[in-house]
Amino acid sequence: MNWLDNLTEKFSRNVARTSSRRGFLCGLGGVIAGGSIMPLLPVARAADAEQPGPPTVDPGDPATYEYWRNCAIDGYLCSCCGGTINSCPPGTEMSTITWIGTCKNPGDGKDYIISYNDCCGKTSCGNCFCNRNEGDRPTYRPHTSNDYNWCLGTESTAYHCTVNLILGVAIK
Amino acid sequence: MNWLDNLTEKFSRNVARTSSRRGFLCGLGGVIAGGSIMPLLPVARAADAEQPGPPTVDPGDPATYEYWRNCAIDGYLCSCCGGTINSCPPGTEMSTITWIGTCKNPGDGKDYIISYNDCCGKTSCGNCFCNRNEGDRPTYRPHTSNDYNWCLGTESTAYHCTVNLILGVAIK
Amino acid sequence: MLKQFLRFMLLLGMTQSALADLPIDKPGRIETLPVPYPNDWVIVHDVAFDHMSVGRFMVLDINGGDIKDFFKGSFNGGFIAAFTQALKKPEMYVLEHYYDRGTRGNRTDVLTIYDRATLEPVDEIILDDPKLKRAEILVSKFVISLIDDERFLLFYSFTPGTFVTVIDLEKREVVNGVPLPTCAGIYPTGKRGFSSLCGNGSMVSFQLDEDGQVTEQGKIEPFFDVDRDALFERPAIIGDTGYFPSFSGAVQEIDLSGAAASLGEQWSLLNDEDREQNWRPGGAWLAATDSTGRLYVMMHENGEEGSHDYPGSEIWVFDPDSKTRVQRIPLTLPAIAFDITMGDAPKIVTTNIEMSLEVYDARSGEHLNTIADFYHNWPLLVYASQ
Amino acid sequence: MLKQFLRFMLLLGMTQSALADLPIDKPGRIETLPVPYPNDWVIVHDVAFDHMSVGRFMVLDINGGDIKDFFKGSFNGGFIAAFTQALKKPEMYVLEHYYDRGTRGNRTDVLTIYDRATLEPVDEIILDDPKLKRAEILVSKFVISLIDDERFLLFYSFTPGTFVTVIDLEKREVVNGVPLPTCAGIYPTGKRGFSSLCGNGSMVSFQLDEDGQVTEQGKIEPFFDVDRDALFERPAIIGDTGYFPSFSGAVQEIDLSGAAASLGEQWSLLNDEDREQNWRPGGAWLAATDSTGRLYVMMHENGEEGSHDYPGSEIWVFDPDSKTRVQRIPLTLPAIAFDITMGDAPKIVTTNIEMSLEVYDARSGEHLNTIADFYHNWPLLVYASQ
Repeated sequence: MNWLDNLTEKFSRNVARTSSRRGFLCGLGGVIAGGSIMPLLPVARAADAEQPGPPTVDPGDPATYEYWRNCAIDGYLCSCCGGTINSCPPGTEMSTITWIGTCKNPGDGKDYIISYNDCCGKTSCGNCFCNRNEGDRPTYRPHTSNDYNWCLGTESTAYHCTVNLILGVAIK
Repeated sequence: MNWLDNLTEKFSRNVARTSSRRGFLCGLGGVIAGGSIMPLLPVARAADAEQPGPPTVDPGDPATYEYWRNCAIDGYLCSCCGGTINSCPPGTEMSTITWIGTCKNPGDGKDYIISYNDCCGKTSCGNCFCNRNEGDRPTYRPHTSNDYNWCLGTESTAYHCTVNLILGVAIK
Repeated sequence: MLKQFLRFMLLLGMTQSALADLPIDKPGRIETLPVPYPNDWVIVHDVAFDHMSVGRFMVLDINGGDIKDFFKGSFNGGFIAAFTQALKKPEMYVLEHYYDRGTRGNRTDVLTIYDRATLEPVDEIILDDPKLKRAEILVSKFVISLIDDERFLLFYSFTPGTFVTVIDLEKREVVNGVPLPTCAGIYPTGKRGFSSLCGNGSMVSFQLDEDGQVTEQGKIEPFFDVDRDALFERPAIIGDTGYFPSFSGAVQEIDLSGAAASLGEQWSLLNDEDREQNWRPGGAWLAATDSTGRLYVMMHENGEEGSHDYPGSEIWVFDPDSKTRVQRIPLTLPAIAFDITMGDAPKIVTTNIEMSLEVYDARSGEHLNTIADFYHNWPLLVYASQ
Repeated sequence: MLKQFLRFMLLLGMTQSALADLPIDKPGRIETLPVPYPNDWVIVHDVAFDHMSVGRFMVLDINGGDIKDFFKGSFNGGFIAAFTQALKKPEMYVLEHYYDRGTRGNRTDVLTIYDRATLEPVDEIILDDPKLKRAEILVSKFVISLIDDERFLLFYSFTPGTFVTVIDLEKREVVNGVPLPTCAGIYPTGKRGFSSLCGNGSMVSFQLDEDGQVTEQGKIEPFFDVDRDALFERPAIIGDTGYFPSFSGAVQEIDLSGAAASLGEQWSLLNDEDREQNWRPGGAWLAATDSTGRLYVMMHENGEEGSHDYPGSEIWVFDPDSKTRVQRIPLTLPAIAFDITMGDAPKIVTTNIEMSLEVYDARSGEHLNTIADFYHNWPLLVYASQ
């Protein structure tokens, strides 16, 4: 889904109109210029984990606009809807047909292929609307277009929120 | 319908919080204390009309909270929805089963029996929500209770907006 | 935090090849909720007044710091649905209806049964008797009630004929429609019955048998003047006693323990000073209780005819035994509704006039939390989760 | 006004008995709208993004002073409906679907036909072929098109198989589903045909016979690079020519007059200075024309990869014959979509980033009006009323 990132504007007309028009508030996160890759809340996952092997890094707060995996998101973040970054809220169904983005993890510098899966079957979550369009292309190339309702192959096509799943590291 | 007169608050948090909590903004009208009966926009209807007989007065703007006939209204004013004070918007159906209020016309000093008829069959109009409860009583006395959805006897009971019709002058 | 940050800087210092790829995510994962819900979870009815066909109920953790912490899930309710929940089994009930073209076309009335853990509809009971269509009333919790150890679900029907419809939840079917005189409200009464307030200031009571049929009726002759000082139909029920506030600030106790309701004491929420300042009860939901049986009533100053729906600026706490006020809790923002969580650390959850929720310690009155960001919603009624 | 006021004071001075009772109102009155709608009326799609099952279309007079003046009526559209309107008969078409339990249950797809005067649904065509389910695309007007003098209605189907479904509006039935390669957009072409843009940068064209069956196909081999500089699928169509802006600010003309689309000239919206400032086209609806055939494109500064949906701060006006910019219209507030009214005094109507509408004189660029108070709505796409 697309072009709807201005809602918070409507409810915050007292917010300085000089703020960036490009990135819009998402949830309780702040407005971040699209190009910024500095993690706000660095979290070194593997450093706290117990399994052996080389560490991984996944910096940022998944419930914010600026989180790196959200680079082509367009909809409500399931993290704000009773789900998580990669799981749907209770009572919804995850779409198996998705659009794809390629997002750079600022923690390890790698480009990851991200699948944006819609969670479906309940009315819109309404929380943490985010729209970023890096790599988004028009509807005539569906698999990279976030303007479609991607609740497809599900019992109900009613859109609720969107998770993003790592499919792998992109081959340059 | 009831208790929903605070919506505009939500969208105007920068408005001074010291303003009256009793009367709430309705459409583009102002906040008026419930007891006020001074007409804001005096309109002497019959004075402009051509039929003979004694004149009538009906002061005020029907699309405002403070208009005298709205003394027990609870819902969206049809005047703001493509209808008028006494006619429904296109494509809706007027309920024939209603609740009743008694409102004083500040122009002639008479108490009128007002029937609040809901217009039904489309989704909520959403404009000019008004809630005043003079003479409103709990749901165990339905004919003077505005907490019900009064879209009854219509093909669809979906609520859209409310008109108010003069049924006659109240007998003291 | 500093420690984390140093670790992170350390990791950044490594060569990229020293960092493993993030793991591939498994598709299809769906969250479930713990049952029973913690005491500090509430269920909030978003009535969606301007999109009534698609209201919903939100399960919220009132301790949440921001929306991703407090939002646990949601389930739909069509057209100002009515809601109640079982405590002995993990079921929640939504009384709702749908049109096959959204707001027009053929209507289907249904009691939808949701599972508390999965928030999925697990069953539905079709309600097709045209004379028993439910009343759509925005803010009465007492349009729907569970009685008989949660076996029967009762709901108020208004077409504008008035009935109480009886659903047997074991048989999953409607077993009766009890005709009412001009009355409303369903207050559980006695072993397997209910009472309703009536338009002439009286109260009627009914007892049902195991098949949901009426076996006994009772009546309290008119005991209040609806024009001069109406009772709110939204009491707090503490034990077997209903505490019904009146528009002017009286409280009428009604004993609901017997086969028929009987009149209890009447007393006042107000002292002389309160009366001078015209304090009155009011709001969309204005009375509640807690695990210790105290009575909480939402109050506003400068009351007058028509002010019974005004937002409350304070919640007053009474000891119903001594009939004395034990506390005044000023609200950070005036509120239109509230409920109180169960357990040993009860909390007041209000819907304020900005349609945000606020959390107060019910003991100290301290303001604990604000739950905002309901951008396009109408989170009108709060239900403690158990 | 003073005269009226004096009259009123005079009336107040009379004894009450000298004033007649106000007349009793007749129940049951329903308004209707004038057909054709005046030039200054628009139809605005409230997509209700957070209550998608119940979006709607609002008929608005853009000269209105406040909401009671500008709001003329509304009709529903379920689940990001698609909308188009006939000009030769008073019909408007809403492509939508419904679930029998709101957002779940059995799905019914339908083309609902509304009467322009009464805003009542006068007919519907059930769409029950599972492989021809419509694409739900938030902001493309070209997912639905009328061709053949408004006899055939075409819509884009995506399941994710891609088809163009052909409805015969006279027979009121689906007569064909034309399979597409990976393409989208329905641009009326030739006598009774359409073209679509494709994922490999090509374009396909089809001509239909009187039964809606394909008689001719055409193709423009890949002519643009989707990765490097994609064409928006939302052109302005002026006469028989489609003007397709590209992400970077080029315009590709496509001749749609023949049986198959053919490539026209390519030119740039930008001069060197514009390029330096990184001006680009963008928005939810970013191109339109007026009765004199000028091309309007919404533009934003400091464009970059991913900025194609950014709100526009200006609308630039071009003479398509000379391919030169004739005007820059700065917007009072950045906008995400716009359309232009027909007639001799065209007006630009934008949806600004506060979800209010703004009206500008399309000739002078002067700001004329703001239409606000869409409290809980998403008035996303503007349609000139004819």
